[in-house]
Formats: sequence, C-alpha cells, structure tokens
Amino acid sequence: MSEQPKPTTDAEPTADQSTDTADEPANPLDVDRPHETAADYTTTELLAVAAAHEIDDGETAFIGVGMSLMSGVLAKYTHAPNCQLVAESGYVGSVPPGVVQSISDSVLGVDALVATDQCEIFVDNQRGAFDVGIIGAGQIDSRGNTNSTAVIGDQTYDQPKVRLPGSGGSNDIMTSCDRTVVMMRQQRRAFTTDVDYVTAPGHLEHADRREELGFAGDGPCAVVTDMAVFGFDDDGEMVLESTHPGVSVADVREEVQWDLRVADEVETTAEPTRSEVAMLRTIDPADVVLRGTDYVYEVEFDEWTETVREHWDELRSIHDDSTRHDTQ
Amino acid sequence: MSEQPKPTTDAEPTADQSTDTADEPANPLDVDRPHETAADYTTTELLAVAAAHEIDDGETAFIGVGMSLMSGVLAKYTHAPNCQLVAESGYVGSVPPGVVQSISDSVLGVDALVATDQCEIFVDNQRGAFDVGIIGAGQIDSRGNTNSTAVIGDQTYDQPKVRLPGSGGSNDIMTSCDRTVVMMRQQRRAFTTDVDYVTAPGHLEHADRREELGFAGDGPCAVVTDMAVFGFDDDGEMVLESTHPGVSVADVREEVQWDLRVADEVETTAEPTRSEVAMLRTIDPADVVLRGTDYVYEVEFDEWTETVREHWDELRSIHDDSTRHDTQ
Amino acid sequence: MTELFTDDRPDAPAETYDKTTTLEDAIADYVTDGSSVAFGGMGGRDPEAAAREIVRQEKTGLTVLDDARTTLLDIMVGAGCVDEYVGSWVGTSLISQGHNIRNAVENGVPHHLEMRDVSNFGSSLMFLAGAMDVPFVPTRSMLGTDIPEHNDDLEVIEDPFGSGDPLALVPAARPDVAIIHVQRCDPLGNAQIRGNVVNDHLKARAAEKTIITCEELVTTDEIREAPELTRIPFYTVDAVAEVPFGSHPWHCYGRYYADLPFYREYGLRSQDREDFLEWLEEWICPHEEYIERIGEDRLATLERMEGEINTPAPEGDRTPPADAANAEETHE
Amino acid sequence: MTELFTDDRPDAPAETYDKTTTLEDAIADYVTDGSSVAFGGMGGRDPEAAAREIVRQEKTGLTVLDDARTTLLDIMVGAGCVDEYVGSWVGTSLISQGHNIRNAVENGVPHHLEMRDVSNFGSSLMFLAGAMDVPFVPTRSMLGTDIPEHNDDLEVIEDPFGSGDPLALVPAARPDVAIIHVQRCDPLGNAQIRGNVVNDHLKARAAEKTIITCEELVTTDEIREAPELTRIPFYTVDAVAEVPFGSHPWHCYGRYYADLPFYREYGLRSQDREDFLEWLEEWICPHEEYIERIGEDRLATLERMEGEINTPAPEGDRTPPADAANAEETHE
Repeated sequence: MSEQPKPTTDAEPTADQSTDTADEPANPLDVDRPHETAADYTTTELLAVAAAHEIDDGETAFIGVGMSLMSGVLAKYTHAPNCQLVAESGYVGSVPPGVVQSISDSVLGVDALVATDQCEIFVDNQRGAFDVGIIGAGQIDSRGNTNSTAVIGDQTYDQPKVRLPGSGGSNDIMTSCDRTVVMMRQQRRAFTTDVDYVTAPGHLEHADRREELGFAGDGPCAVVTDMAVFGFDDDGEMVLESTHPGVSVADVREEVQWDLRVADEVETTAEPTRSEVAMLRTIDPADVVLRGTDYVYEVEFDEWTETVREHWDELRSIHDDSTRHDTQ
Repeated sequence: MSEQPKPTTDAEPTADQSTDTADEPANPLDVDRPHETAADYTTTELLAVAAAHEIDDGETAFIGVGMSLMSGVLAKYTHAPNCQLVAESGYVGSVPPGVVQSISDSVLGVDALVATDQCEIFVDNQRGAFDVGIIGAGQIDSRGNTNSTAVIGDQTYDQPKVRLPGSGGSNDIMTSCDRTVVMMRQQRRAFTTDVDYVTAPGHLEHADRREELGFAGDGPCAVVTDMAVFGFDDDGEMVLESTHPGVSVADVREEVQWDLRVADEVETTAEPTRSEVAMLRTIDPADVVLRGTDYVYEVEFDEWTETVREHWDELRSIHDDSTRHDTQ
Repeated sequence: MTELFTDDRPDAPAETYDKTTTLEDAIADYVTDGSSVAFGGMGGRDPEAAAREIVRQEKTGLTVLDDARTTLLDIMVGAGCVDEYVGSWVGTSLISQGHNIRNAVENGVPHHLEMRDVSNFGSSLMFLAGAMDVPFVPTRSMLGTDIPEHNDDLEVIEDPFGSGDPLALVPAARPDVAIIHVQRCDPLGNAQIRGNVVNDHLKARAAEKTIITCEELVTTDEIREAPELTRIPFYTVDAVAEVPFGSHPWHCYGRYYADLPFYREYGLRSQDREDFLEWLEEWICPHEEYIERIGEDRLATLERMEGEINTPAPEGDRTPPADAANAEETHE
Repeated sequence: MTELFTDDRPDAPAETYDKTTTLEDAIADYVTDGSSVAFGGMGGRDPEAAAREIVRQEKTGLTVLDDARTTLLDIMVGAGCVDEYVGSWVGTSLISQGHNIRNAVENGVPHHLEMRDVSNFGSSLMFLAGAMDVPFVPTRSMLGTDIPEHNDDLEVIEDPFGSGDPLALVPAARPDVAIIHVQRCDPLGNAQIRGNVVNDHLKARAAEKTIITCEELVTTDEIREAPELTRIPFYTVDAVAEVPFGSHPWHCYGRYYADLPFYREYGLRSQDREDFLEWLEEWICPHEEYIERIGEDRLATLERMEGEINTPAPEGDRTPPADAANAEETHE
C-alpha cells in the first residue's frame, strides 16, 4: 500500500479485442490470395464454412462436437474473432486449437475464460444468455422440428428401427438460444413431412407456439446442408434461400418430402475461400470430421500424435499472435 | 511417466486425524492442570463450553457467528479435533484462529477444505448432510419453536414492537440438520408460552409433524442457556436436564412462562476446565463475544490489531502442530 | 419481489467489449430511483463503496432484494434510500443490531421500511429461480413456520408427484441491478472470486443488469489462467469498475481483513439519529476521498492481517513448463 | 428413476476418516446386481476403469441413471450388465455410434435395453433435485416436444403462480451409487476437479453412496491449499480409490489427452458382436494390467500432449509470502 489506489479511469488492462475487424477477415495462416475462392474444397468443407458464416462477431455461440465445433472455431479464427464459444460440458470462451473428440475434450479447456459445470451453462442458456446455437439432427420437418432420438418407422419408441444418440443439449439449445442453426445431410428420408419423434422444438404447430410456451429463444433460423442453406419465414416455415454451386432448386426439392417454399431469389451459396479451407484443414489435422474416418486407422499412434501436435502448435501460435494486443 | 502408477494400496497420504482422541481431550495451550475446573469463569464462558460439548468428535457442525462459532471452534481445539465446521457463507472444514465478526469473516476461510457458495451449502443441508447445527433465537416455546424475526407484542408484523434480525440460516438449520442446539439467554420474556412468530421449526404442534412435513432433521435436541441445559422428550416437549452451578430448578422455573418439565434427576452442568477457559480466551482475544463489547472502543486501532494478531499466531501454531501428523 | 415474467430477458452481450467505467457512472447509469437492487457478499466482500455511492447520489425508493445484509443496508435505510427489503437477516455486525433498520421498521424514521422475510436458503433459491428464468424452485425450508404466513410471495403446495409432502415454492427474484464486489475482473466482465461465493454467482445471473466492482482490473489473459475461479462470466455483466478497498470496512478474502474498530464505531454512532447523520456527513464522499481518509497505514495493516491468515495461490500462476517434458512429472 | 422419497437419507459422515480402498473393493462393496449407477465426466474424466471393473465383476441388472454416456456405457451394455438407461445421449465418440447400445435397443442383443430420454439440462436438473432432496425442479426445456410423451417420470404442469406458462417438472434422481473420477482427492473424500465439472458435483450429492476414483491421492493439507476446487466434499463421499489413468482412453484435463486411436479401434471392433466379445476378452482385466498393456510410452505421450495445451496452475502452489509485508504488494 505504498501508493494510492489508481483512479479507476486509467486502468491498464484492455478488452479482448482483436485488431482484426469483421469487415476484413483475418488471414492468420498467411495463405497466398486468401480471399480468393478455394480451388479444391469438399462439400463438407463448404457446409462448415456456410455454418460458420451464421456466427456474427462478438456473439456467444453454443457449440457441440464435430461439424458444429468446426464451424465455431473457424468463425473465431476468421471473420468473428470476438465471438465466444460455449460448450455444455462447462467451458466458455476457450480457443480450441483443433477439432474435438467429445464435449469434454480438453481442447475445449484451452485458454477458457470459464470452467464450470453443465447445470450452470444450461441455467444461463435457459435465461436466454446465448446468441446462437449450432446443432445436428437425424430428421427435420418443414417447421424445423428435429429428431435426434429414434427413427421409429413402423416400430415403437422402445424398439425403434434406428436408435439415434438422443437429445444431448439439442433440445435445450433449440428451446433457449436466441437463434439456432441446424446442420444436416440433405436426404429425402431426413427432410420429412412428419418426424418420428420431436427431440428439439422448431417452430412447432404454429408461429406463436414458442411464445406461448415461454421459450427464451426464437428457434431455428437456418438449416445448413451439403446442398443448400434454408431460412424460415414469419409463419415458421422453412424456405430455401441458397443452393451450393452446381446444385439446382430441383435437386434440393428431390431431397425434401414436403412442398418446399423457395425464396423469390435463390442465391448461390458463397464458396469457401482459400483462407477458410486452409484453416479448416488446420483445425482437423487427422481428417476426423472433414474427409471421412479412416485416416486414423491407417496411421500408427505415433504418427497420429505427431500430426495432432504439429497442427496444435500452428493454431496456438496464431492465437498467441492475435491476443498479444491485449496483454502488452 | 518414468515409473508405473503406484499400486492403490500403498498410498502415502493419510486421513486428517489428530492423534488426540475424544477420550483424552487435548491441552493445546499447555495449560497447567488443564482438566481441573477453572477458578474463574464467566457465565458466558460456561454457556459456550456447555454448547461445545453438544458437538461430538467426527461430526459436521453447522455454525454461525458469535457464541455458536465460539463453541464450534472450542470443540475442534479440545474434545472434537475431527469435527468439521460448516459456515453457510460457503466454507467447510476451516480452522478459524479466532472469533468471527460475520458469516463471511475471512477467518472462516482459514485452511478451509471447501470454499463454495451458500446455495450449495444449503442444498447439502436440506438433504440432511450435517450432523448438528447451533443457532440463537430471541424467543422459544416449550416445543423448541424459535422466533428470531420480530417481537410483535400488541402490534403487527409490519410494525412490530421489536424487529429482530430475521431467520438467517436458523430456519434452514432447524429444518434439516440431524439435530439442532439452541443457545439463548434465560429470560422469562424469551421462554414464552406462545412465540410471536415461528422463525425456525422446533417440534411444532405434535411429535409427528416434522416427519409429515418431510424434514430431514430431527429438530432441536438441546437448549443451552446461561442458567441451564434442556433436552426434549419423546413428545417434543422441553425438559430441564441440568442447571449451572449455583442455579436451582426454581430459579430456572422463574424464567420460563410455561409449566416446565423437569428430568427425574437434574444434574449440575459440568464446569469449564482451565484448559477450556484458556482456549476460549485465546479464540476471543478482543473480548468481542465473551465479556461485553466495550474493549474494542477503548483501544486504538493499533492495539486491536496487535492483540488479534498475537492470538491468531497462538492458535495457528496449535493447528500447525496438530496437523503436522498428516503431512509428514 | 419483481414480476415473475418479463419479456425483456437479458439481451445479447453488449456490442462493446470494454465494460470498464467509474463507480460514479455505474451507479448513475444503472441504479435509478425505485430500482430493486441485490448486493454481493455477506459481511465479507460486500460492495460497501457502491452502497455509499448510492447514498451519495441520493437514490430513493429502492427495494433491496437480497439475502443477509449488514452495514450497507443499515446506512442506506438510515439515509432514506430504501422503501422495502426482501431478505433473510439484517444487522450491522456480530453484536450490534441494525439500528437504522429498527428505527425505520419500528418507528418509521426516516420513513417506514417494509420487510418481507425469507430464510437464507430461501434467498439462495429466489436467485436460483431468477437465474434459471423459472417462476419458482421448491424447498422444504420455511414449511411449518410463520415465514410463508407473512410473505405472500411464497406458496405452499402439495407435491404434484403424489408423495403427499408439502413444498414451499420460492418465487424467482429478478432484481433490476445486482452489484457484486470481487477480487479480480477483466474489462469484458469475467469476475473471479477467491474464497466463499455466497449467492453472488446467482444474483449476477438473476439481475437484469450487473455491476462488478473489483479490487483489481486484470487482463483477459490473466482470467484464462484460472478459469475455475470465474464464477460470474462476461455475458451476465454490464459494467466493471475498479474500486480498491471497495469492501472496507468488511473483509475481502485474500486481500484485507475487516476493520472491526471502524464498523463497531458505526454500530455505536448509528444508535442515535443525530450521531448517525453526523456519521453520514463525515463518511459519505467519493470513494477515493474515503480511502484517503481511512489512511494508507491503516489499510496496509488490514492487508497485512489478511496476508497472515489467508494466502491463496496466485490466480495467475500458470507458469508453463519450460518444455513439454515437465508434464511427465505429474505422476512421478 | 429411483423412488422420489426415501427414508434412508444420507447418513452422518462415516465413523472412519480414512475412506481409501482399492477399485476392486469399492466396486464389490457398493455396486450390487440391480443397482442404479451414475458415472462422472462426459467424454473426458469418465471413470472408465471403474466401468471396466464393473464388467470384470460381472454385475447385472444395472440401471444407468445418468447424462450423456460414451464408451463406458456401450461396453457395459454389450457385456450384458445394464437393463435400463435414463439419460440424454449415447454414442461412443465423435462419429461412431454406440453399436452395442443400438444392438440392445433395436435387436435385444445381448438383451433389451430400456431407454428413458431426457435432455442434457433435464439430466442436470434430475441430479439437482436429488441433491436438494426435493421431488422435482421445474424447467422450460423439453416442453412442446415428445420427450415428456415417452418419459412418464416427467410431468408438465401449469405454473402455480398463475403466469399461464407450462413447466416441465424433472423428478429427482437418487442413484444408489455415483462413481466419479477426479484429478485429486484426499483420504477423507475431498475431491478436487480442474477444468469442467459437468454434473459431477450434483451426482455425488444425489447418490446414496459415492465412490471417488482419482488420478492422485493427496494429503488433506494439500486440499486446503485450493478450497475453491473442492467440488465434491468429504461428507458426500464413501470410498476413495487412487486409479492413475482411470479415464483412459478419454481425456483427463491437465493430466493426459484422449487416446483417439484406441477408442476409434473400439468403435470399429464394437460393430460386430464377435469382434466386440474378443475386445472384451482382450481389455477387461484388472486396471494395473490394462495400464501395463497400454504401455508406459503411450501414456507418457498422452501426458505430454495434454501438457502442451493445458497447464493449469499447480493446485498446491499456495506459497506463503516470505513475510507478511508481501501482502502489501497486492496493490502496487
């Protein structure tokens, strides 16, 4: 106590703001001609990029494993450096240096702002604290109601045709996040007139139903697939908004059971840039998510661990660069 | 990982067990003839000692501020070295080196096993996790129902004769602790046929009422005053069990409004030992609790701080001695 | 308590990332006449400086929607800021009663204070329900007593699952503002608490707006070094003010011990209305001035006292191993 | 779920203070045929070794009363230990489905597995209600969907406070046993968790008996150095077993990274019943043997990997200041 407390106005610490702005996306991997369309990209990569674009800078994004996490991390390393990731297992604000294997993957703990419990995360979620959630699903209907529990077919819930993993956090996210993005494969059997089991609430029976139920969240705002991006109109009905390059509206209709509403002007989904694709491949060095699941079986433990560590190093060094500004 | 994990059976750490046993109380201050009755002690000190004796070794004791805390700390430093103190503000298992000023006194954080929130402490309390609680009260009736909210008299709850502090944790403790000890001054106006407001539930209207309400705790087991110690019979009625030296049963009856039940053999409350009194005075160096409230006004800040620190040092060195066994 | 349901649920995180402000501005911006306010701490880590600033700015008609409250409530009541208190316990210290509170409740001086009692667990649960945005949370506390008799906000129902047990339903509290004092916070509003948390993590969540006052403003990177201590995350925080010694005369765990003589003097002088008004005159001033008047030496002594009993591991001591091989030592 | 009310509420703390035992004895003593069991972690800090020990001891008729479960449930289901699962999500990893779970639910192999679904928040709340010893906690999650339609334990009521809002009441879960793996624990049962906590603090409280397995058994004095990390206190714990690498092949934050190739191999081999039975034959053995078979080098690599990304401040680094004057530095 050899000096007086500092006046509160000349505090040194500054907020966690990257110098990058949303207008001018970062190019952390120093890719040549970063904003040009990538020459080679997979449909899965296009899907991940399209979903990432649903996260705005500065938002809290409730993400899960797999594609959802990939999109969140991609957003953070590109156009939304100030978004904060939320994981239901108890981490907020982390900077994962790669793809996660599970919802408690310790990669999700890296540089976290908060390490807490699941109940607290969902308490906050129920209150409407989070801006955007990203979930997956096995089936979806025209109102964005999703099924991740069971494809029952002509059987029963107790002994269904296909038992799916279950809600996980998808019900809670769709109930309470301000808006929710659903990522799916575009398949006729999945885009169904009547889901076998409603796991997560979309726009339900009618447009006011969510409000009647007292939900904090506005429900699904977008569905991103490997063929197209959909929004929802004021009635809560799904509307085709853009198709991916090379995909026609008719192609999409083919994979939807109901009479699909289509926007007046259907756009072509923006293609991934060189920078985005490079970043995705750095996030998923073992190709766990992006390009199938075989690689990890083909290599020995030692090669796996070396690959993962190399890519971690690369992503960690980007993060160190981008946060250097707030610690000087 | 240069060696194999240790077999789980030869673990080195040992439990937090003092070498002192409950049968042979400790004499941590090295008082001469520790087990002899103290030559000089105040009624308040007798009260604190009598309450401390209600805590058995190895128990979890839910304690508050003032006399309740004094008794808990005394028990821990004397006959119950393995009892663990619980404070509603969020500390468990601490070893306070002195009297506390408030329920979040950082003295309650000293060497705590757990630092958590109040909700979690009361969640555990409601489940019945704690053995004994110690509370105070402004009024009590023959069934141990207490009032700490308002002496209403012929006025109203909104504008009572005397506004008391309120429940604090006393309602929750009396509802859910396995058993509860009430510490009070023995005064006719306080030991009343009809409390003005039931703040904490004693044995209520009839003996089965607590069970009907689904309470985890058995309610009040003892009332310790500056004149006597009371228990409760199977009907849930208060019974005089012992009077303090020099106090007659008639003296106690004088200070109770109802027709007091009296045990077949009323004992004389055990007098404090030299060791216990010495310990109490070390715990409360500024005489905040034990002998009035004036001392602190009579001394300068500097003398207060020196006194407090001296006594902290003394108690801390005792604790260091007694825990040395489990850290070797 | 505040209305159970509101359409104005907490908004998306503020557009601006830097929430730092001054104590004066935070109180001026968020506490308006008639607001309901919850304060953090409980005779330790209380936002005393913030409460004195509320008095200094002469706010009126406040509802204090809270748990156990000590000096800060007594001062505000005596100064005429508060019309209603919903909570579990009032007093000023170990022995001293809340003289201003008694005077207001019993005698209507300076004006009547309406009281609505809950138990301490009741307090926790009203904030838990508020944080969860559900109308209530059930408990067994308060059953069989007069607490629900005199607090119309509490409902007693029979267990709808058919056990036959009664349950007390504690309604959600959604105060307009929560003011929480913590050891460390970053400009985003990530507030870290050492030692006990009391109900602070719930109050920040239940409130419409949350002001954090902190002993020390730290960088976001320092927060990342001990994420387990971030009990109040940035997305529940609206303003951050660095207010060293913001809990004086109470304790701040790991930072400074309570100034017992100071608040015992308050207990003495608050017994008489004239004496109390003089105390107000003497001590209600900008916090910088207050701290200066308490004096460097005295504050240093309180820091030294706390340092003797509680020396928590430094929050920021996440020394990275010199090389990865150090990780192997974990099990050696 | 287990009955909502029991008269056998948790007992007073065990008479003995040292709760250390072996993994074998802990499972033998507390998990009996027909028990309901909750496991800690969630694809990270899972008590995998304990689950394998349950399989090794050939327990049957278990109800897994839980949240999202990965490999440990799939193994137990494939081995025939489990009759019922109440929880929110099943799978084995990022991509691999729970093949044994699907086989049991869809085809009754090795026998039918009954499923009762809740959402993840529903899981948290069923343990919160159990920890609180109240019949239920209300939520807005699961409303408007088929989850309550197919889970009779959930009730939907109208808000008794008159808002008109429906609420889903999640009934209390009180599993017979909770098994939680943590980084550090003392012999009394004070369990400290670094990184995320998932629902572990609630499961330990909701359960009748709690077994802690830990990476490292530490002294009680070491626990006192970071009391904020004690998410599971001694009075909710019945047995403590030191089980290094007890979460392999999953992560243990701050200790070791997940062994992806190992559990991806599990995902492959569990697709076929014969292959799975061979996997059981190969890997169900005492934990010491399992660890030896995984190999020192491989485990050391996983430790090194984790050390590269997460290096939390040492729990025990409560270095006391050389002298009290150091406390003054706090604000310099």
